[in-house]
Amino acid sequence: MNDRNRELKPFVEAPDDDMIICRCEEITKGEIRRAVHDGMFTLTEIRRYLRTGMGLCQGQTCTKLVKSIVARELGVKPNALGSATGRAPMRPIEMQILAKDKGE
Amino acid sequence: MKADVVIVGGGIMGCAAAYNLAQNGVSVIVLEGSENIGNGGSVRNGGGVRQSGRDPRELPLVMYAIKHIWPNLSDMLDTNVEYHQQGNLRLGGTEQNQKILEGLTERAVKCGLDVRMISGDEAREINPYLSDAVTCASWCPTDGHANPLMATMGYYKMARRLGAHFISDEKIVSLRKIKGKVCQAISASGNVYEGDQIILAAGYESRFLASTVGVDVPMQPVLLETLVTEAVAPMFWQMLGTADADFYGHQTDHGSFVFGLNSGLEPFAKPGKPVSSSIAASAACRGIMRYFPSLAEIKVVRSWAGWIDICADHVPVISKVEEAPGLILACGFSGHGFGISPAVGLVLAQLATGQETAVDLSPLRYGRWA
Amino acid sequence: MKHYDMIIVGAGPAGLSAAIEAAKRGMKVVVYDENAKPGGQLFKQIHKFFGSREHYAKIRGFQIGEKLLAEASELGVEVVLDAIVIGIFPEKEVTVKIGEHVTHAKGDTILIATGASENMVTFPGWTLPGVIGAGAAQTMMNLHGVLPGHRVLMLGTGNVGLVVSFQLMQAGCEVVALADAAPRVGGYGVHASKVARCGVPFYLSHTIVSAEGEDHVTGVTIGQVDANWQIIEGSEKHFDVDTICLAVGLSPMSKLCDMAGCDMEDNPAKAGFVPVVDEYGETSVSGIYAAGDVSGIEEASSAMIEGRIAGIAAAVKLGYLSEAEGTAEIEKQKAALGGLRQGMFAPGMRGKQITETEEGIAISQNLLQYGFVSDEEVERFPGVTHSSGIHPVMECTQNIPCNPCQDACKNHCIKIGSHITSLPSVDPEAKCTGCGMCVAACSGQAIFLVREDCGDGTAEITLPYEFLPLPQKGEKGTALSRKGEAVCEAEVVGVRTAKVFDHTNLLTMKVPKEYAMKARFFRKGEPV
Amino acid sequence: MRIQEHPILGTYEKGKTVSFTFDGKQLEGCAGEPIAMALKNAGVMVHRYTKKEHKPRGIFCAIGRCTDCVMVVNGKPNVRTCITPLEAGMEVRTQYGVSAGKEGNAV
Repeated sequence: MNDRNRELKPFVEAPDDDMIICRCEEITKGEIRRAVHDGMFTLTEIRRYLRTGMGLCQGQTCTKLVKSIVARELGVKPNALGSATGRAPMRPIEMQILAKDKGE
Repeated sequence: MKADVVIVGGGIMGCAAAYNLAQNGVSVIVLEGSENIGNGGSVRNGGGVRQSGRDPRELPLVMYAIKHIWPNLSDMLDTNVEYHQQGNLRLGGTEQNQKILEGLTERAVKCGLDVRMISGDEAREINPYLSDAVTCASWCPTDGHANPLMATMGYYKMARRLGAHFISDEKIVSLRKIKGKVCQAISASGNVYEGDQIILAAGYESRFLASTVGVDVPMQPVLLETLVTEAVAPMFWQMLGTADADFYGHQTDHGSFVFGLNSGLEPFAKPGKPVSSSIAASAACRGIMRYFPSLAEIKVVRSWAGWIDICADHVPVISKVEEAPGLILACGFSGHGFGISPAVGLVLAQLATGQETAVDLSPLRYGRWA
Repeated sequence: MKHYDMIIVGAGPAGLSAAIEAAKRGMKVVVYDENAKPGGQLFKQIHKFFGSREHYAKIRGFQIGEKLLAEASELGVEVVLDAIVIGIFPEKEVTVKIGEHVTHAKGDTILIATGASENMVTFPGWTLPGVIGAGAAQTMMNLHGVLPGHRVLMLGTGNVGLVVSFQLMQAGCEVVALADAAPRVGGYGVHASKVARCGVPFYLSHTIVSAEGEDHVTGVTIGQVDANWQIIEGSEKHFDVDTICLAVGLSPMSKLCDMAGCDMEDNPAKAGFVPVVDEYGETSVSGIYAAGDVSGIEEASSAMIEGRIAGIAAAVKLGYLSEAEGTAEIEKQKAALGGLRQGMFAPGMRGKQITETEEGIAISQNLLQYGFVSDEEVERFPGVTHSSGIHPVMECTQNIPCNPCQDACKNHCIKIGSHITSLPSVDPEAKCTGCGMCVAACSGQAIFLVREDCGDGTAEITLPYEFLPLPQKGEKGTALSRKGEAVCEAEVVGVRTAKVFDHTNLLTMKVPKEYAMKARFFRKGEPV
Repeated sequence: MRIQEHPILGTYEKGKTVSFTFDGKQLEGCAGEPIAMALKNAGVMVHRYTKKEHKPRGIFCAIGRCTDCVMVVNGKPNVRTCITPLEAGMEVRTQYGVSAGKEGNAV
């Protein structure tokens, strides 16, 4: 049970809020922190709301960084947050290559 | 825990209803069974905000939403929902396609919708990336698309700001009548949530929950699959569909394309966690490239699947239930709920507070199958 | 659709080892790898590996990769390169992009051996060109022969940071410093020492304040951190660099396991999000295995054994090997794995602070803080003794699973015993002939041959030397201390190279005898 | 920037020298090596400028995962230069946002 009304520490601007965390989508630490205060309590919600980890690299670099920021903001351990789901394709694939695939 | 209204299901319908209720000062609890708000079709769909091609019974809802809510939704929710109203092209390439499209168009015109048949060349004028394989299309200039993730999370964010109480990871397993009135939702862990009204907006799961108070909605789960591409420079803003319904989608503000797929295997997917099939994306790419050869080199970066709740007659149930007072059903959206969701949120709040609804819901009433 | 007994994703140490074991039992095996070269990270590892002989100790990583690949090919394993696994779908169906085509294959078993990805840290300027992962540096210099930069700052003193720093110098870069936010060096002390003695300063409890540059890195500032990881004002140090290398740990690359429907856990002891596996590496999905870094970050040597176990277990599962035979073989592998998981750097020791060795000797604090053992501290370790003639001095001060030095000495001067993590000691009865086999065999480059008094006021020190250009006999230069500081003039009196040394040259230098236990490296050029 | 001789690895096996262009300028590299290596050798550090903040990016992971090194190659944007083999005559361009033109950025 995850009560979305639970009290978080008040949002205080931090000097490194403009630090880029998700390199592909250029999402900053401040944006992630604000999203948590707006109720985005899971990595999946953060990803859906901010697009962290949804760029070309699909979260190869930022997943762990985002996790630690969200965990800190929520006051929980990073490993309590789980992970966003792994999805195909594992690497970007051109449509024309997929299109040739007849299941063989 | 108590509130005026308890909403079971934290998808876009539940969130939108919560937003409308909270805005009117009604206390509301939203219960989501999974970890994430908006975990079902709400965030897995193609983002269409269409009137064309819609069943006349739910057309009033979407027309209301497009006229009164969608254009202002970003401001209302303090979230860019990326709404674009630049028309919907439903593409055809065969005579049979043309017949399908003409049928749909004729039906929509009867309902007062501005939609018409156009030739392949006219379609290419609207969207120069279309191939010669397109020989006809239906064109509805007031249709459009939005970002389902942003709309869902935006409704959630705003409802929460207005005081709606959201609880996720709280799977409701039964509803309960007290003295003839449905007023309790009970979770797997035994927590009891009490409300004057219970809105059931839990997708296909609604069927099992409704049956705990003796109500059944004839629906079945069907898998839908979606893919998203890398971002490219802006090409076009229309919503796209096809007469064959093999794909639908659009380019997002971000530059990526989101396409819903239909490989034909979806009705036979195994129950359980929604899982993509190994060939659906490939089949969709063939369909997309036939009409949009210039997308051939664009890369697919992610695909996903989700369950939709197909109602027996393909339109939702948005209704109070005579034999179960206190219960409000909002399920069976049949894969086209996103476009109407802002209107559904509004009418659900109106139903729950005893107001007259913004549109006539009688065609979507419970028990209409008799 | 193709069909295999076992589909392996990842041709690294775990994947290839599993393929070998499975193919040995008659299984039809395919290995897919997205890279153009097989071997995973092994092909970028140019240092000699630790461990025991059966764990490929003292063989360089890339050579282990070649051996595994040759063995797998001989056994009929199909290794497909440039093969990108798109996904694992129900019923163990794998889709792979090979060249411009997508192929579908089904496996009765699947092994996911996708390895790890690098962790990153953020600081102002971390997205500038010139800030790279340590793996990127390795790829550039060791695979492609391109220098990552001229002047490099390394962040991270784990084994990756230490090993890559050394490799950067071998490739011809200048490493200006190593920094680490942790208060202690994280990797093997011997790896640190070989970097420190080249003159690279270590800044522990330091992190990057910012990277400077408009379009690419032109400098970096580091600063000391307090107990709350905040920079202490006034502690900043600036370096002109063109490259900042990040080596701040690895995370399992386990997305594919998640997609395949395996139960996952976020386990800090395994350094991240990993599939839950049983003792054979089998995940919650029957017939899908995971081995190597993807199921928990460890050394490549452990990954190889995990792979072997999974390969044998799969053979048993599919009836290619009887349960009894399989169990016996797996027990053997488990015992070996147990051996590797001992010592100060064992997975179970993560985060624990160690104060003394298994032998009860206080560990070198200087090593943990500055990357080298102080002249005073080194004397208390059993490998460091004094005698009149030439003798080995083994500056091996931490319990790590490694014993090639013991086998290297034909005269049995060096003793480790049966416990692989014990510190080496010198047998005072045995006679050192100065053959240098131990110097070349030590993966940590921690063994020196010392003649403390040549009778003419000088001493001779033989040290491992893996740089170019190789100094010539008669060349005069400078002797450096363990800290890498110039201590005295030195003359090269011998340079030995031999195939058996495998590119570890033995350089013998003559120094004044009072520096016999102080001088540990030779720098070409102007004497002090 | 090429390592002529390595103390452990000796000399490197490289493909034959070929010409390619970078933003119209003629450069040389070894056929078959990643485009990024040829650029690195030529001293090119900036592969692209980002979409939102227009910040420079270059090689970061060098193994095709981080996608920071993408460029427009033969007209195709988002090509991971660290794993795409160099071919004679390739046209490599700095990527701005998601395309080769500074003006062509998505919203």
